[in-house]
Amino acid sequence: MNPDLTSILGNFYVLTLIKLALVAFVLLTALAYLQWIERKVIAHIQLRVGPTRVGPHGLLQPLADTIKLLTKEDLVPAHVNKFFYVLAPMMAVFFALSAIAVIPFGPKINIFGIETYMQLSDLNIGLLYLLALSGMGVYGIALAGWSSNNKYSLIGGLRSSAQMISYELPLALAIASPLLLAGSLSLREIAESQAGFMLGFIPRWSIFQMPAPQILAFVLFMIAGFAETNRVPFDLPEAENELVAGFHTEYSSMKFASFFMAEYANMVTLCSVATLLFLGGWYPLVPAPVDGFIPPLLLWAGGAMLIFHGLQPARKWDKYTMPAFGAVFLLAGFAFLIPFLQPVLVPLFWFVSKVGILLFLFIWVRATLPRFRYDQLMRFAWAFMFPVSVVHLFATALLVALLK
Amino acid sequence: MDAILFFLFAAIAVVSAINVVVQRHPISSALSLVGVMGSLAVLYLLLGAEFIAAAQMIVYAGAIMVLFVFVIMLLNTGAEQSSRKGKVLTIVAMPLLVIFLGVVSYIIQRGFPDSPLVKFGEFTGGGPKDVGMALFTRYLLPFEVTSVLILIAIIGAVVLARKEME
Amino acid sequence: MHHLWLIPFFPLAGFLVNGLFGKRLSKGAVGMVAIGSVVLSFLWALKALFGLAPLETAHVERYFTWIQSGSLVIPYELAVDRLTAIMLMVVTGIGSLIHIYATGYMHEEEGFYRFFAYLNLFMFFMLTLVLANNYLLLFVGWEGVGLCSYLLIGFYFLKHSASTAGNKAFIVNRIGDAGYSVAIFLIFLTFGTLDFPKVMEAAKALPVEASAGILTAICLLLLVGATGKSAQVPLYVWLPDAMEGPTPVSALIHAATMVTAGVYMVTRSAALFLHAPIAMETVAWIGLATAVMAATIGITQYDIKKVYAYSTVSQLGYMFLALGVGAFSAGIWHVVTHAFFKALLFLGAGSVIHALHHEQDMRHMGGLRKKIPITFAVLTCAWLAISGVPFTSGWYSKEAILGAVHHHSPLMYWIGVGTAAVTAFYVSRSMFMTFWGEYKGHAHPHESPPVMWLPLAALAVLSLAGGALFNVPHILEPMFPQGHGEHDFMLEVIGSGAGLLGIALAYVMYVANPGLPASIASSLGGVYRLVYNKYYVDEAYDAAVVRPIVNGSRTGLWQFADVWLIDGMVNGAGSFARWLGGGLRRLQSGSIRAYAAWVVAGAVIFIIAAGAIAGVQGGLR
Amino acid sequence: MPPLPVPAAVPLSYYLILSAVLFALGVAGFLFRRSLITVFMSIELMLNAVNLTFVAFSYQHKQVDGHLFTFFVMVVAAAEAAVGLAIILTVYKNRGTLAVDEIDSLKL
Repeated sequence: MNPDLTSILGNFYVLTLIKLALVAFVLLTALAYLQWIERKVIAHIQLRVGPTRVGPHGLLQPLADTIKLLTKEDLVPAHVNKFFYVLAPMMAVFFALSAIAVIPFGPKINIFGIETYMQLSDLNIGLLYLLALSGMGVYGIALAGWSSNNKYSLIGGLRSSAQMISYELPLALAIASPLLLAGSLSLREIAESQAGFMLGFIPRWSIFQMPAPQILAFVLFMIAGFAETNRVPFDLPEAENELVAGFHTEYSSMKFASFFMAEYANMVTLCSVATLLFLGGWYPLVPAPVDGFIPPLLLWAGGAMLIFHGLQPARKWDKYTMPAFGAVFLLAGFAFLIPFLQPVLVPLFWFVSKVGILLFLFIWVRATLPRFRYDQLMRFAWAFMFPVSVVHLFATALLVALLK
Repeated sequence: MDAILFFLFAAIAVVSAINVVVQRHPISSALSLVGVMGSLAVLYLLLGAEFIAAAQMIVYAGAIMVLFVFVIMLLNTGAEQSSRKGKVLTIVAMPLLVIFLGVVSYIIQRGFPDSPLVKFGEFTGGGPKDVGMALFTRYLLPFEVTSVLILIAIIGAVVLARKEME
Repeated sequence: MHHLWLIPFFPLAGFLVNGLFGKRLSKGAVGMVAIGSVVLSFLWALKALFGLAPLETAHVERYFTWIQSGSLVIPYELAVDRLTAIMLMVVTGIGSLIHIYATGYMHEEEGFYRFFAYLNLFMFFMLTLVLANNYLLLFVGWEGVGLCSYLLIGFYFLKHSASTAGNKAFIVNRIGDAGYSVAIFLIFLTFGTLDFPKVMEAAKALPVEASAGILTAICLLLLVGATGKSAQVPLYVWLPDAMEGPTPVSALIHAATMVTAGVYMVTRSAALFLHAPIAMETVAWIGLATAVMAATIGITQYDIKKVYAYSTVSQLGYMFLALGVGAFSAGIWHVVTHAFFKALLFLGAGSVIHALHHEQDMRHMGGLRKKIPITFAVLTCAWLAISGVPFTSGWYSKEAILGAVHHHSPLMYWIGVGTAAVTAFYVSRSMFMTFWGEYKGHAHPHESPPVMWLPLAALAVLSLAGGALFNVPHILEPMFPQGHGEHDFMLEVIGSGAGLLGIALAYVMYVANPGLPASIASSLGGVYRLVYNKYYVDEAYDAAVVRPIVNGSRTGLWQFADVWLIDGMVNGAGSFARWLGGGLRRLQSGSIRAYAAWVVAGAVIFIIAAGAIAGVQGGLR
Repeated sequence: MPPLPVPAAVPLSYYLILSAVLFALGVAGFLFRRSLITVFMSIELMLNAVNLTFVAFSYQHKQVDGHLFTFFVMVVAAAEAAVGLAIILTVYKNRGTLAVDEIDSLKL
């Protein structure tokens, strides 16, 4: 490769810009398709089929939604506080997307002679940065509720800010316990501290790691995470039957979409953090030689299944689309066998699949659990989550101090 | 680069601070104050205070100011009305503040004629580890005392804010 | 360790029990606690002394460091030597007897528990005084017994005369205590320590002071303290008034123990006094003057307790005389025998008073020989002892003193012999007026209960035989060697004769020829009135000291210093503050912003000042 | 890269002057604003200005102590905010106003 090009690409700013573009594109697309996946999954859980009209299996539905939201009339009610009304969705989406900057997706890689981390920025205080952003995220929602000048919105905003402040405590305390095991605040170092296996086959992820397995912290973190992202069963701020649509009642078109984007971005961030803190980040579930073969095998199995379904079409287009996707899957499986792509793709596969499983959990919970009452929600935060996480933190600290 | 960042965020801080003072509506002031705090956090980073920058955002901007916004929203008092007394005070106090600023700047210039140039990365002793070490060794007693202070504050806030028992 | 601390501890415990819970306890329980604590203390002292015998040198027990300040280190130390042993036996032994007696005597009184609480407290302080191994701890006991004396003199505090008598005792003692405390300062300055052994050691190394020096000063100041506590001229005036207290108190505190503290203290400081001849001479003359003066007053008094009070003063004078001539062991011997017979006299007098329902005037007594025979019998023993009838206890100690005095100065000896005769005379007079002749009162005398006369009997035996039993000079031989041990038979005959002469004279005047005293009194006229009115000493003090102080306080301190100066200043400060506040409260507008503006203005001024200074310094730089 | 028209780095005293400016603005807010809650926010602004000086001096001496003082100031500010806002709520509940010049019963 041309050494000039290498040096230009190796420049810090240029490299960061390239990574930024890549991550932004992938993330935004992923957010859009997350919406599609959610609708599909919920539909199937509820014995429906979900979107099917736009594209095969509704695959182009996110694109259609985006176009619709962008071109819809941007309605600003007369009674709102205009400045904050406009500012609020911007803040929400800004802080939500900023969070992705410190998330590492994989280990150090070497592409075309350039060594870099699969991460936009490795901060010493990555976790604190995330906590700060999650704290700032409250403003978007609170301001949206307040500036709408509507009692439903206001109550939604108040509820959301109270809820987020309350659940930030157990969230932070749940984060603190794996930190004690890792001894760092940098997300990359935390993930790297979980490399390897115990007894040869148990991964040294935080939830398994001796001396203090963090299963309880993981559960606490996920519960608090549900509340932080205002997801069911903690979606009081937007409880339709009480508050219309809560803080975004008065919003329409792209501003409305911004809140959804923020919500899904927060979900992705949260699941990534959970993966990095508790589930070993990009480290595989199984030891060395096997881990590289699992992704192609899985993909080939998926591709084979799709082709099989294509041969017995249930609908008109299935006999074309299904084998096409099957072929893509088979090819993707082969990509994992190319030597110089393998060190990039295998960790990425493990990371993405863990995040995906957690995201599925979010959707699954939304489809199955009812909503809390507001006082139950707050009591749950202060009377259960908080003490339990404090005690857990103490126990972890004690175990680490005594046994490590 | 350091200078650009400093001037940029110093400007944001000063403009936001002015906004805090001149805005009629408390919520505007509060948001401006958050702006001040955010830009100060960036300046802290420039000065090598990583942990304090994060704490500034988490504690100040993320918790204390949210509490302010929360209370403002709860009371919803609306924009404040100006009063004649306030105008008199402004006329009297404004020159005082200007003098104050002038003298302080003079003293700073005189007192630190050869103050060091601030370069990012020159001082790296402000990470969580350094702060934690100092906090739990040399400053252990103040740290414990602040925990008592916070306990007292919690009790005070609860007592003040609870509904009157009949 | 012999746990000497237990000796004062028992009475202290008794005091705490009676003082805190006495109100709820029955009288029997209170009495048991009081007597029990003192008897325990006596027994423990006995056990310790037997354990320590023969006690050639002092036994010191150090418990903890009491005061430490620079070079001043004062331990809490108790010590026993032979002198202390004698005092211990006297205090606890006689104390026990008087406690037993008091349970009978005080049985009908209000504040029974209070009385015994005070009495136990007194025992505690007295034992501390005796056991102390340094001047300061001795001072604690010294002040403590003073306090208890005050409390007990004023026991009937509803009676005006009792409370004023208490005040008088307290105030007069203050004068002596001032002298004593200055003496302590001087001792510390001179010797750098307050421990008795170290001070005595150091004093022995110093030369004998021919003219007045630091030792003389110390000794004279100690003497001032002793005159206060032991009722010597010129500070004796409180003791006769102290008879306002209950009779057991008079016996225990104002006859047997506390008043001898001065004698004990001077004896304890013997090494200092021996190096200050001027002070010694002063002690002797003060003792002699006291003895003569009090004895002559005793002749004319009619209140039976007053007679014995002056007798006590007079006998204390004797002791000081002995100390002054260097016969320390004779002085202590007299302390012991005097404790026996004077306690007996007082207790007997108490028995008489008790029998006559609180009648104290001898002119309303008489012929009680048949009515209260036991009391008469025991009082006779005391009478014989104090009069110096040969081979009674008083005779031994008195002859020892007079012998030593004769060796020192014949003039003093003859005055002393005369005083001995007068002593015999007035005691006999009181006996004859009380027990002979016709009963002149109106009450129905009755004998005291056994709980009262049994201790009297014990004391009677001691009064008669105590001198022969306890040869104090012999016991104290290691501490105070007797340089002139030979008994001059002639002197003993003269001394005994003086006592018998006094008794005979009294018999002539009050039994054989009852009209004689009145005619003698009228023929002497002015002199009689002078003596009868106690030489007008109280009146002289009143005019010379009390009145000027009272008047000075009224006009100078009260009307000028207090009303005009201090009140004026206080009121002025108040009105100034009010005036200032009246002006300043205009600033207190309640407006937070105004306050803040003031703060800002102050800060700006401060900063400008700082800037100016910085500018000036920068300019100079 | 072409040379920038501004210096590459600024002296520490600029930070101090910035802090003074922020402090003065905080004082101004305290004095000129009527709403109790804004007055309270002005106090926070002053505290922030002071924190900046702490961190700046910490940089100058290359020691972490200034950071700790800032940390403690934050803790105190948090406690103060909790109690202060509770007081403000109570005041508003009892008086129906947050104007500082109407809350002046603490006089004479």
